[in-house]
Amino acid sequence: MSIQEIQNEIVEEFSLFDDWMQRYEYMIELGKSLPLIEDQYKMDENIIKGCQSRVWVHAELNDDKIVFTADSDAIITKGIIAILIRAFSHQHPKDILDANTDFIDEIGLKEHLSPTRANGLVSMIKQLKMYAIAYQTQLN
Amino acid sequence: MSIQEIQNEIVEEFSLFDDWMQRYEYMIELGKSLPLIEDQYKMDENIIKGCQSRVWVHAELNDDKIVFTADSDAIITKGIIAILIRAFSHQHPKDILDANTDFIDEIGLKEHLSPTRANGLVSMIKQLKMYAIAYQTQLN
Amino acid sequence: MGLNIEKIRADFPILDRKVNGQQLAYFDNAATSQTPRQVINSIVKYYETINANIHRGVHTLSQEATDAYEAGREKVRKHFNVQHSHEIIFTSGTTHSINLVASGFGSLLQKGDEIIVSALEHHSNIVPWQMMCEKTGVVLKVIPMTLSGELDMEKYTQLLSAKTKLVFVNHVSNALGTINPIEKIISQAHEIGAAVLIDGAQAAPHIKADLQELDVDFYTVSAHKICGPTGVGILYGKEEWLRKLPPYQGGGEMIAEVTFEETTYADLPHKFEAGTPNICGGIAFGAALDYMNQIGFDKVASYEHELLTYATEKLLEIDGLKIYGESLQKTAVISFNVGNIHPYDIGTLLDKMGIAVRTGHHCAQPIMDYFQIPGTIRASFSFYNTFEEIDRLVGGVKKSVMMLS
Amino acid sequence: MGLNIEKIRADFPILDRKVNGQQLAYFDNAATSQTPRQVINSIVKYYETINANIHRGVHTLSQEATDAYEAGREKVRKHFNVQHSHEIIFTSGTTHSINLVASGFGSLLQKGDEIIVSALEHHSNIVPWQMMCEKTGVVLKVIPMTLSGELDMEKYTQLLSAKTKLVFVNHVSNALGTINPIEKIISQAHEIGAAVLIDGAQAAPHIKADLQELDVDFYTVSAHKICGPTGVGILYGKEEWLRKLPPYQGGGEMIAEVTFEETTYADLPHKFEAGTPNICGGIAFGAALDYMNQIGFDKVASYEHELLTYATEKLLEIDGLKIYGESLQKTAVISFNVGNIHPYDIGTLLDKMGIAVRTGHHCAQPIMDYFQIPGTIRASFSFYNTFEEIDRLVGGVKKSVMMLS
Ligand SMILES: Cc1ncc(COP(=O)(O)O)c(C=O)c1O
Ligand SMILES: Cc1ncc(COP(=O)(O)O)c(C=O)c1O
Repeated sequence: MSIQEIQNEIVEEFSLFDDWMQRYEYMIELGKSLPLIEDQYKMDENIIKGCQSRVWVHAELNDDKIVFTADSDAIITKGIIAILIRAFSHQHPKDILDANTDFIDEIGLKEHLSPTRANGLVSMIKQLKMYAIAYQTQLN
Repeated sequence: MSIQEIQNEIVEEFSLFDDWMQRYEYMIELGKSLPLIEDQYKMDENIIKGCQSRVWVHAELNDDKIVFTADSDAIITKGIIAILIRAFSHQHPKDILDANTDFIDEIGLKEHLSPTRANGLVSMIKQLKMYAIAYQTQLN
Repeated sequence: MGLNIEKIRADFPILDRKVNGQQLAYFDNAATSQTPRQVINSIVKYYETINANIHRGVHTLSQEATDAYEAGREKVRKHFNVQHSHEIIFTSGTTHSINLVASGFGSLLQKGDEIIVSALEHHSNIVPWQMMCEKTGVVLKVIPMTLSGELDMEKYTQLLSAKTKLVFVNHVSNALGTINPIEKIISQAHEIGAAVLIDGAQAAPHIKADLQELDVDFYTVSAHKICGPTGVGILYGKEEWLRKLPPYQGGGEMIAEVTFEETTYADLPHKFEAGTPNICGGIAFGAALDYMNQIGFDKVASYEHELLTYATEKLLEIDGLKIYGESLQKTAVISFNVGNIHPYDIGTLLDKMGIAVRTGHHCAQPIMDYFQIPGTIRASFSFYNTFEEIDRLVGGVKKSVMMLS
Repeated sequence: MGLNIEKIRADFPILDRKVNGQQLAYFDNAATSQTPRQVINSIVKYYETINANIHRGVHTLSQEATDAYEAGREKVRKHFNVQHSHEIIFTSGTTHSINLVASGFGSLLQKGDEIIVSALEHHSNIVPWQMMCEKTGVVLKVIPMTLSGELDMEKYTQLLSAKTKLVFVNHVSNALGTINPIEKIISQAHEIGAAVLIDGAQAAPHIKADLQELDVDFYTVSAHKICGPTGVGILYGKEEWLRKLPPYQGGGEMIAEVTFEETTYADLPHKFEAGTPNICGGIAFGAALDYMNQIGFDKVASYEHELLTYATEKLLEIDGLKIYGESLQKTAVISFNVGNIHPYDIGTLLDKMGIAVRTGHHCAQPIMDYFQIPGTIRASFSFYNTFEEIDRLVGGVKKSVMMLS
């Protein structure tokens, strides 16, 4: 599936919920299914700054596609990064770079989209795109 | 005349004027008649702080009474100190210490009575009273 | 006669706000207090009627602004029962106040001299001293804390020596709410000739300190924590100390004479107030003190204590909830965690319910390190909070824990 | 299309004021500008709806306050065409900004290094450097001025040498209004590898500086001089310089990690913003820039120039009136004396007529020493002043001179 298709899928899933509680409960559920980062990569260099909780992200190239794994000590943060990774993992670096992130707003997580937000969603997106740039350069 | 009597006299004189212009013109007039400090006393130690213009005051004891002389580089300030000196000069230290200065308000110069006022009227009064304290101690 | 909470709440426009569709319940008072309309009005009045640069101005606006600003200083003086108004230095807040003292003390101390901090401090009362120690070779000693979140006073006594020049401790801990025994800290320090700075940032909203009675050398306050505006605070210093300390910043107002060869400094308090100060801030700070005093600190303290007792009781009914800071001497602050749940998770869900708490290390990492936790959830109460709001908090925490488990 | 002065004046509630029974004519704009209701409203709105401590807060108010404060920073960035918003440091004003740089530079320079100031400076751009030189043995050199109140640029060129590390000059002189040739000052300094700080306090209300084009290393502004609130300002610094300078104050927000053994500092701009900042101030500063930009700096400058030309012409008709500062490049400031009359006398009488001017040395004693005068009367105009007000000023000066002669 393309990034856009996955994002549409996520938006559709979230549209089933009437209120924030159900949305958050689902996000927490997703957090629990996050493809976990291997312990060896859970090091300070992989921590994303700007988060009140700690978030580690690791990226590997597999068949010209980036595979992301991550972890966090806070469950909600884990849910957020899980949603991002579901949209961006196993994709070509170029597609990741081209993708927008409007779906975050559409699934009712707009409040997390401020660059100053303590959970650092914007920093996470930036970090994923940084990996994409790095691997894109490598592929060229 | 007692300090009170002189103050009453000054209040009476000022009551003849209808507006601030006449009052200030009279004050400037009084400034010109200020008993001038001798040049030898016009030194930094005699400058009163808190004034935007410079004011020098000198005090001497003559027959158990204090004689004040003063000068300033601004005419209005000279007028203000002239009024004060007229009320307080040639008086016993004790009487100077006991005297109040409500007449300043009554002659329409209330605006100068703030301790933060740039012309330092309050500092001047303080300085005159300081001299009175000093000479009072000397007389005891 | 207690407080008329309904009437008080009507003074705070922000309390009417909805957050995420819910009525706001504001429990982040230790970070910053809300602002009553009396204080907001004083700000509006300033800009609408007397705004001008102060000191040395001959025109009426400048004079009126100066008088109002100095009246603000006088209100602070009176509130804290300080002897001279020139012992009150207006600063931009507690952090600025402490940096002023730390920087100045650097030039009075020598390599090998010791200064004592407590383990319960806010970063603002740690980092300036570390910076000073790095420059000067002065040694920083730490009064340790106990599991209940109190200072180990025996260890304090042992740390004091002829080498000790200064002790700096907060009156109330922002992270835990502990009220420190500052009377004892001050008198013991004075016995060996050391000076004492008390960081009153967290105490000021709850305790009306009598600084002459305390005989403290320095005391600091931030207006924004005591119903005042942002960007202003004070440093109280005993006159003799303020004379000894060198000026901190250079600029307008703080000088007597300037030539390129030599500059002489102005008298107190101007020596430490370089540049155009936060004029409106000083005036509004005074209005905030008027407001608080009109309500009455005794009433505030006893009502807040009721809120604290009630909230503590109710929160402790929650399974796995642990409160950090169990001193009997506490302001109305509850720092807690539930099981292994990350404070950020609970804080985020509470916010969705309109309940504002602070989460994290509260700028007091050494305390978090001591308890080996990443942070806490901190609910800090004010006299405008209600028991109903606390019920919502307790319910909210329960709901969050359910969602997160 | 010129300015609609009537409409603009309606934005400033204070201009309706009576002073000593007369309509206020406010000509003390160089000391502090007046505040439009748009800015006052932004302050009220802050306290009524989003007041909270910023950064790291998970609750909505804290988030909204942070966003609004950072939006203020972004407005400043855009206004001055700065590359990165983290190159904008919020301070409590120009004096604070300059002290921050002076203190930091002290640790980068060595005994015998030279720094260059101009004879046209405000005390805030002299004293911090003197204090730094005293501590470090760095040598202070002075660009002299000419009788017309301009910098002697030949002498400046001669002062520059391999020893020169820093040049600091104001963009516009507060005492005389002279606009200094800062483009030249900057490029010549850069040629020999020296950095340049420009004190923009007096320029900001009149000139929209493009800091990237100027290629200046540091630039400072006070909000209260540009229709903003008291107690806030900015330091612009090139990223590379801000990284080189050590932190100035220690406290909350400016650290990454704190232990008693070691503390690491946070990233820009936080490294220089210790403690709770003037949150409301930063927001209202942004509102002030919005206001000014909506009016338009081109229009402001040309209208103020007309006021200056008119007032200069009319004032010079008065016998014995001498204007200090006769540069062709001037903002709308007239510093003058009449004969031997003390400026204080004229200022006092003007105040009785409702006319607000500043008198004295304007925190620029070296300039007064140069002209061998105790001070001047300074009338400084703003875009909300009118030709009628200038007529009143001229009439008032005439009347005062009559009374005083
Ligand atoms: C040229 C100049 N520099 C610096 C300052 C100091 O600014 P502030 O008092 O806002 O810190 C002023 C203010 O008068 C000024 O005119
Ligand atoms: C105990 C304590 N000290 C110092 C500070 C710093 O105060 P400010 O940020 O107002 O400078 C705070 C504020 O959180 C505090 O709680």
